[in-house]
Amino acid sequence: MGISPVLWQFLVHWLHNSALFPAEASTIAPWMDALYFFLLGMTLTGLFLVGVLVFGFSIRYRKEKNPVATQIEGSTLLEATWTIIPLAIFLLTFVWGALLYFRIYDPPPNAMNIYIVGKQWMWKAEHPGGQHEINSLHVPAGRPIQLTMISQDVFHSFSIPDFRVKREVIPGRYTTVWFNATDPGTYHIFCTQYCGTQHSGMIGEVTVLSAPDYQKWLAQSTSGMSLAQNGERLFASMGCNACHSGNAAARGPNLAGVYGTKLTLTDGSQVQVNDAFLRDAILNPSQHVTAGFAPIMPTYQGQVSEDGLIDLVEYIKNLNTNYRVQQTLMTSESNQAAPPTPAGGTTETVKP
Amino acid sequence: MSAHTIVSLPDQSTAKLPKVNYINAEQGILSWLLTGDHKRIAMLYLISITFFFFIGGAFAGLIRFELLTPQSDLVAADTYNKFFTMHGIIMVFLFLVPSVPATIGNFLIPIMVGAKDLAFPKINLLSWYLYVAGGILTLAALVLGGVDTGWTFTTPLSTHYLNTHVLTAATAIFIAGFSSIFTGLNFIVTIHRMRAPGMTWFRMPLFVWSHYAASLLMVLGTPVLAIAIVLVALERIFGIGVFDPAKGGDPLLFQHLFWFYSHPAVYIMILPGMGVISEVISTFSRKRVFGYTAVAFSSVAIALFGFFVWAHHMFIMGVSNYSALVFSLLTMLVAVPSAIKIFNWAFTLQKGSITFETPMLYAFGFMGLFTIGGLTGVFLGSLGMDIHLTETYFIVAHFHFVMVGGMLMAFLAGVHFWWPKMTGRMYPESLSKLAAVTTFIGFNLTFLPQFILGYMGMPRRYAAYPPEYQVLNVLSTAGATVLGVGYMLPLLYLGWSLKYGAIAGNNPWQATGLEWQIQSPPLTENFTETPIIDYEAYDYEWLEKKTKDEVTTVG
Amino acid sequence: MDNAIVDTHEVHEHVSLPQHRHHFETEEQQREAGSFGMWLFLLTEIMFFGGMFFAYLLYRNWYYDAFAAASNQLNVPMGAANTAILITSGFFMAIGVWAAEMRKRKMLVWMLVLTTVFGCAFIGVKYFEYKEKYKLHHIPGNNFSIAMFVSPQNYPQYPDTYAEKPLMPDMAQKTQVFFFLYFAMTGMHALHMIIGIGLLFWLTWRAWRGDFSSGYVAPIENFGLYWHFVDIVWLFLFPLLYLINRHPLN
Amino acid sequence: MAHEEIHSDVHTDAFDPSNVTNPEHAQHHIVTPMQYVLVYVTLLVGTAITVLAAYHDMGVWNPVVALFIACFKACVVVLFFMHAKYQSRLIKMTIGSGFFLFIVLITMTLLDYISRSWGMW
Repeated sequence: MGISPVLWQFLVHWLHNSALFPAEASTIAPWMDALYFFLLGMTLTGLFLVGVLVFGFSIRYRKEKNPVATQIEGSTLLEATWTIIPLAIFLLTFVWGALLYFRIYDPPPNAMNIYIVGKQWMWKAEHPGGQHEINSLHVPAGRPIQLTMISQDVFHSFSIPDFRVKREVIPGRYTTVWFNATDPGTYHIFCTQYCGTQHSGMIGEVTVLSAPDYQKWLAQSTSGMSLAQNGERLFASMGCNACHSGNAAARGPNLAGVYGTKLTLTDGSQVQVNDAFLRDAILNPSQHVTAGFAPIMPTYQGQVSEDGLIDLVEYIKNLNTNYRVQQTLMTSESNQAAPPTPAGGTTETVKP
Repeated sequence: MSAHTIVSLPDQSTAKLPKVNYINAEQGILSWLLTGDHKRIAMLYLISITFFFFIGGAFAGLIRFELLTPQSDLVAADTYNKFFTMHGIIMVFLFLVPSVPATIGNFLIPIMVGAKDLAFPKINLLSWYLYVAGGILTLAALVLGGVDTGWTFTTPLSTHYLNTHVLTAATAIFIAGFSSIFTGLNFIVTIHRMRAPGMTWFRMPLFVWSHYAASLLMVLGTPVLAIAIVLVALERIFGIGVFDPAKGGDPLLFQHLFWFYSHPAVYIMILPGMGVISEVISTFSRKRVFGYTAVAFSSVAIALFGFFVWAHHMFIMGVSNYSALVFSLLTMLVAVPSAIKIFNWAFTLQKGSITFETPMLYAFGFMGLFTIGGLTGVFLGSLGMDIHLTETYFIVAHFHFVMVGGMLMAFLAGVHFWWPKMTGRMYPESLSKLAAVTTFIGFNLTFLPQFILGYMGMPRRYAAYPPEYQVLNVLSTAGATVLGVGYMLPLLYLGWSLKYGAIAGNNPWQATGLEWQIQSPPLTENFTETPIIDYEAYDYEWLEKKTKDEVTTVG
Repeated sequence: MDNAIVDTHEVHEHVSLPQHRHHFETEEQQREAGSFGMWLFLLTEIMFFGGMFFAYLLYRNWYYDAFAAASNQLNVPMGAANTAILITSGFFMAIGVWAAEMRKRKMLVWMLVLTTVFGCAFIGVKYFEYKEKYKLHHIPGNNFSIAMFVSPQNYPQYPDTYAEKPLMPDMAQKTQVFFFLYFAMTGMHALHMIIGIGLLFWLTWRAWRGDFSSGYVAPIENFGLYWHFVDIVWLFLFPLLYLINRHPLN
Repeated sequence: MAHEEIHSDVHTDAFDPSNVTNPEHAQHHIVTPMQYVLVYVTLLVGTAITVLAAYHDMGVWNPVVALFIACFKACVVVLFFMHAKYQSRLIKMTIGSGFFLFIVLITMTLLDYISRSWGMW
């Protein structure tokens, strides 16, 4: 053979390292693939049908065989057939796709929450325990993980193809996606929404660890302060506790245990207190005034970074009593006074 | 007449081009630049569109060469971003949107309805000048240093984060948009008001029907793009914040306005192509199009439903889940008329008397590729599947299957089919068949691997990519090379045929359309006397009788 | 901008030519084609303004307080006067079309002149409104100031604003969105007016020359359609921008 | 000249199949100045009512009333000043389709914005 062994080795190596199908590394992946193969089957069937018709007729009725054409007006029956059958298949696809969509975008209530901040051109992951990562994400296998994501500048899109999940990361708004990784390993993270010059450099790796490895990793990479503790410090340094003190005479509403409840606003509307509401209420307070309170809160637009907002949200989320808020008010050196959080760094919402 | 072909050319030793026709009716460059004749304007368009097609194609080539290796080593990332932006802007706004309507449509719509010209010849000329102005501005943006917004101008990236020539490109698109509005407006008025006596709606060729539907989209959709672009420009200049979340705006509003045009825009691009396919398939199978009314109404249905589905471009971008549901459902509905068309074309072949000239080969190519392109669109319209596939190479491949595999094939089918009418001369048959086959092979080699890449998750608009995607990218680049050759060939031999092609005569294909009953190339006013239409479209028995009558009269 | 080209040619098409263009079978066909074309063009205009109307609708619902406060800063007497002026201008235009149909040359010229005068008056009033906004730093951009909405009590010379409740700064910031839409919408409208006035000068000259006194009315008719359409846009802009939440008069 | 007959005031049916070159045409109709004056007065009165209504607190009805009056005025202008009342069905459909699509743009987009606040599900 004329192929040089070096070239041959190169070719083999090259082909060996190429892929034709993504790994199925999350619980959702098989479901996505099932729909994919169904649709693939539909496409191939359609193509086959059209191919058979075109080639069949072309051979059967080519001019040599059939010199004179027979004029046919049409057929209502046939028209109805190829209107109704494709419509039925497409509607089936619609239902199937919709079910999958809500499976992917409706996180289970016990999911462990990790925050993602996208900015040109990197991903920052913030674990509740205070572990920060850039362009990488460590998650435990076999446990639903919810990502709460926001962008600091332009549209990004957080995509993990091997998990078959993706969601746009939007400036000014939290979006969420969830997955349950099955196999330990590393997988690609891509930014799939064009976001400027280094768009193709906005990539990272998600590392799926087994539960014990994950605990080890958590312990190794902690920065000492959990998100909630950071939030507490921010809360104090910006003077939030002056109004949101939880006292009966306080000028701001009591924040302890507010997360997850339904609030009535001054305009009479009822809202669910979630991450997005808390963030908005900090930035645009006048649109989120709790009934019975005066609209006196200033806006913090431009004063807190998205990371800071995440800290605050995480803090308020986990605020069960006002004891510490009031403690902080009395002791000026709040951060020293903060006792360490419970071991493991996980918060109440993420208990499996 | 041979058994393999329906081509019947006049005796080449005696045949001559008609002494007077629209090409030589007036002389001099000014007579072209100031013409009101729809056929001359069509030729002006054809030349300028071809020019921009090859510029856009050159960028496609550069993109593919950059993607030959996983690193961004041919060009830096910012240059690559400018490449794909230029490729997108030029191909979408300066090639695909005007491709068939402004060239073939411009040439044929008045003739097909039996009119002397479009209703507003000067507006038609104006629309060409606007197109050229838009083209020049695009080139200016390119020469001055390029734009890197992507053709979608996503806010707030395009408004606050890029320092390239966004405004120049935006102005170019704004102006080119008006060019397209005027073409559409002219077509609608012509089709409504200028039909010859007896040319009822259901005697019109399907080519006219599909152009009518596309024109509606042009007239109604394009202004919304215009306002979206104006708002982007204002936001960029004054920084007021309609699309800036920091100031209370909603970046998604831009997406809504942009896709309100840009989704119907893909129907603007494909519908005229479908019109071409109807004509070609009917002619080369000597048969009336199966289910004429169904095909006609499916064009209108596509135009109508086309306006209700735009948010399927934003399923993962933060639209509410409820509206995602509604738009996904409507998207499924819009897929049906396309399926109807495909099956009707296939059944047109049944019991026909089929020959395989070049336009027919392109039409077959269209049917195959459009079937794939259309059905992969269902993947993307299906909510859950869209999550994984959108913004990857899958969507790139889908779009190119519809637009390049569909529209460009149809465009080439049309150009070959009506070339004898436009120029009076035939193109070389065997070379053109070679080109058709080359294009088909090159196309599949280029874009089929991209489906696989897309499912593996390779994101679009990446200058560099992980090495495991390289094999498929190399295949794709190889295919692009073949495709490039396939597109260069027609440029060469069609140019050649202008001087050396066989004289075509009035009706080389023995087709029934009104345009084939007049001389080639036609007179400036198309008809010597106003035609009275007393037959249906695609009535081959009528044609046979007419030919027989002529022979008897002459004999 | 392009609209200038657009409109010029739309009318130009039917005007600069001898009455009957060779490619139309009959004059009637030509006339109806022309007016149908004009209507289709107005259709695109509806969609063009439609985008901005939607933006208005959305942000008005999101930031109602800011929109109400900012809207109250606009000058209702001037706006109302402008509405009347524009209606009057449109009325003269309509009479002008009638005069052309009746082949009354002198009357047509007078009507066109009156249409122009009232059109210019509209632009003049608009100029004073814009000037006031400039003085108060209400033009969006770097010089934009929310002072008037955060502390209206400092502005006793503006009674409508003075009576307002002060806005929180975060909401007051959103008045910029209102003023942007105000300037974008009225500006786009004024641009259409200016183009129309330019065309009016030209049409008046041609009418004076006698071009439209022999039964050839298509240019006047089609321009009339355009002019009335611009009126209609204002008929919506006025209540939407000026009258969001006026307080009852005491 | 031959075209002069066209301007007669005779009403005929908008659809005339015998007119082969242009079956969709409508007889040209001239609106009298008296009608214009009536329309003009109506429009001025409408403007006055809009302004007055704005100064009365009607709660949610304020914008509704304002828009209703604006729509009414716009209809009057379209029908009489723009002669749409006397135009062919084609022109009427054209006008209708413009507003239809405008409504489509607004409702379908609002569908997204309104339902966003309905929560995740």
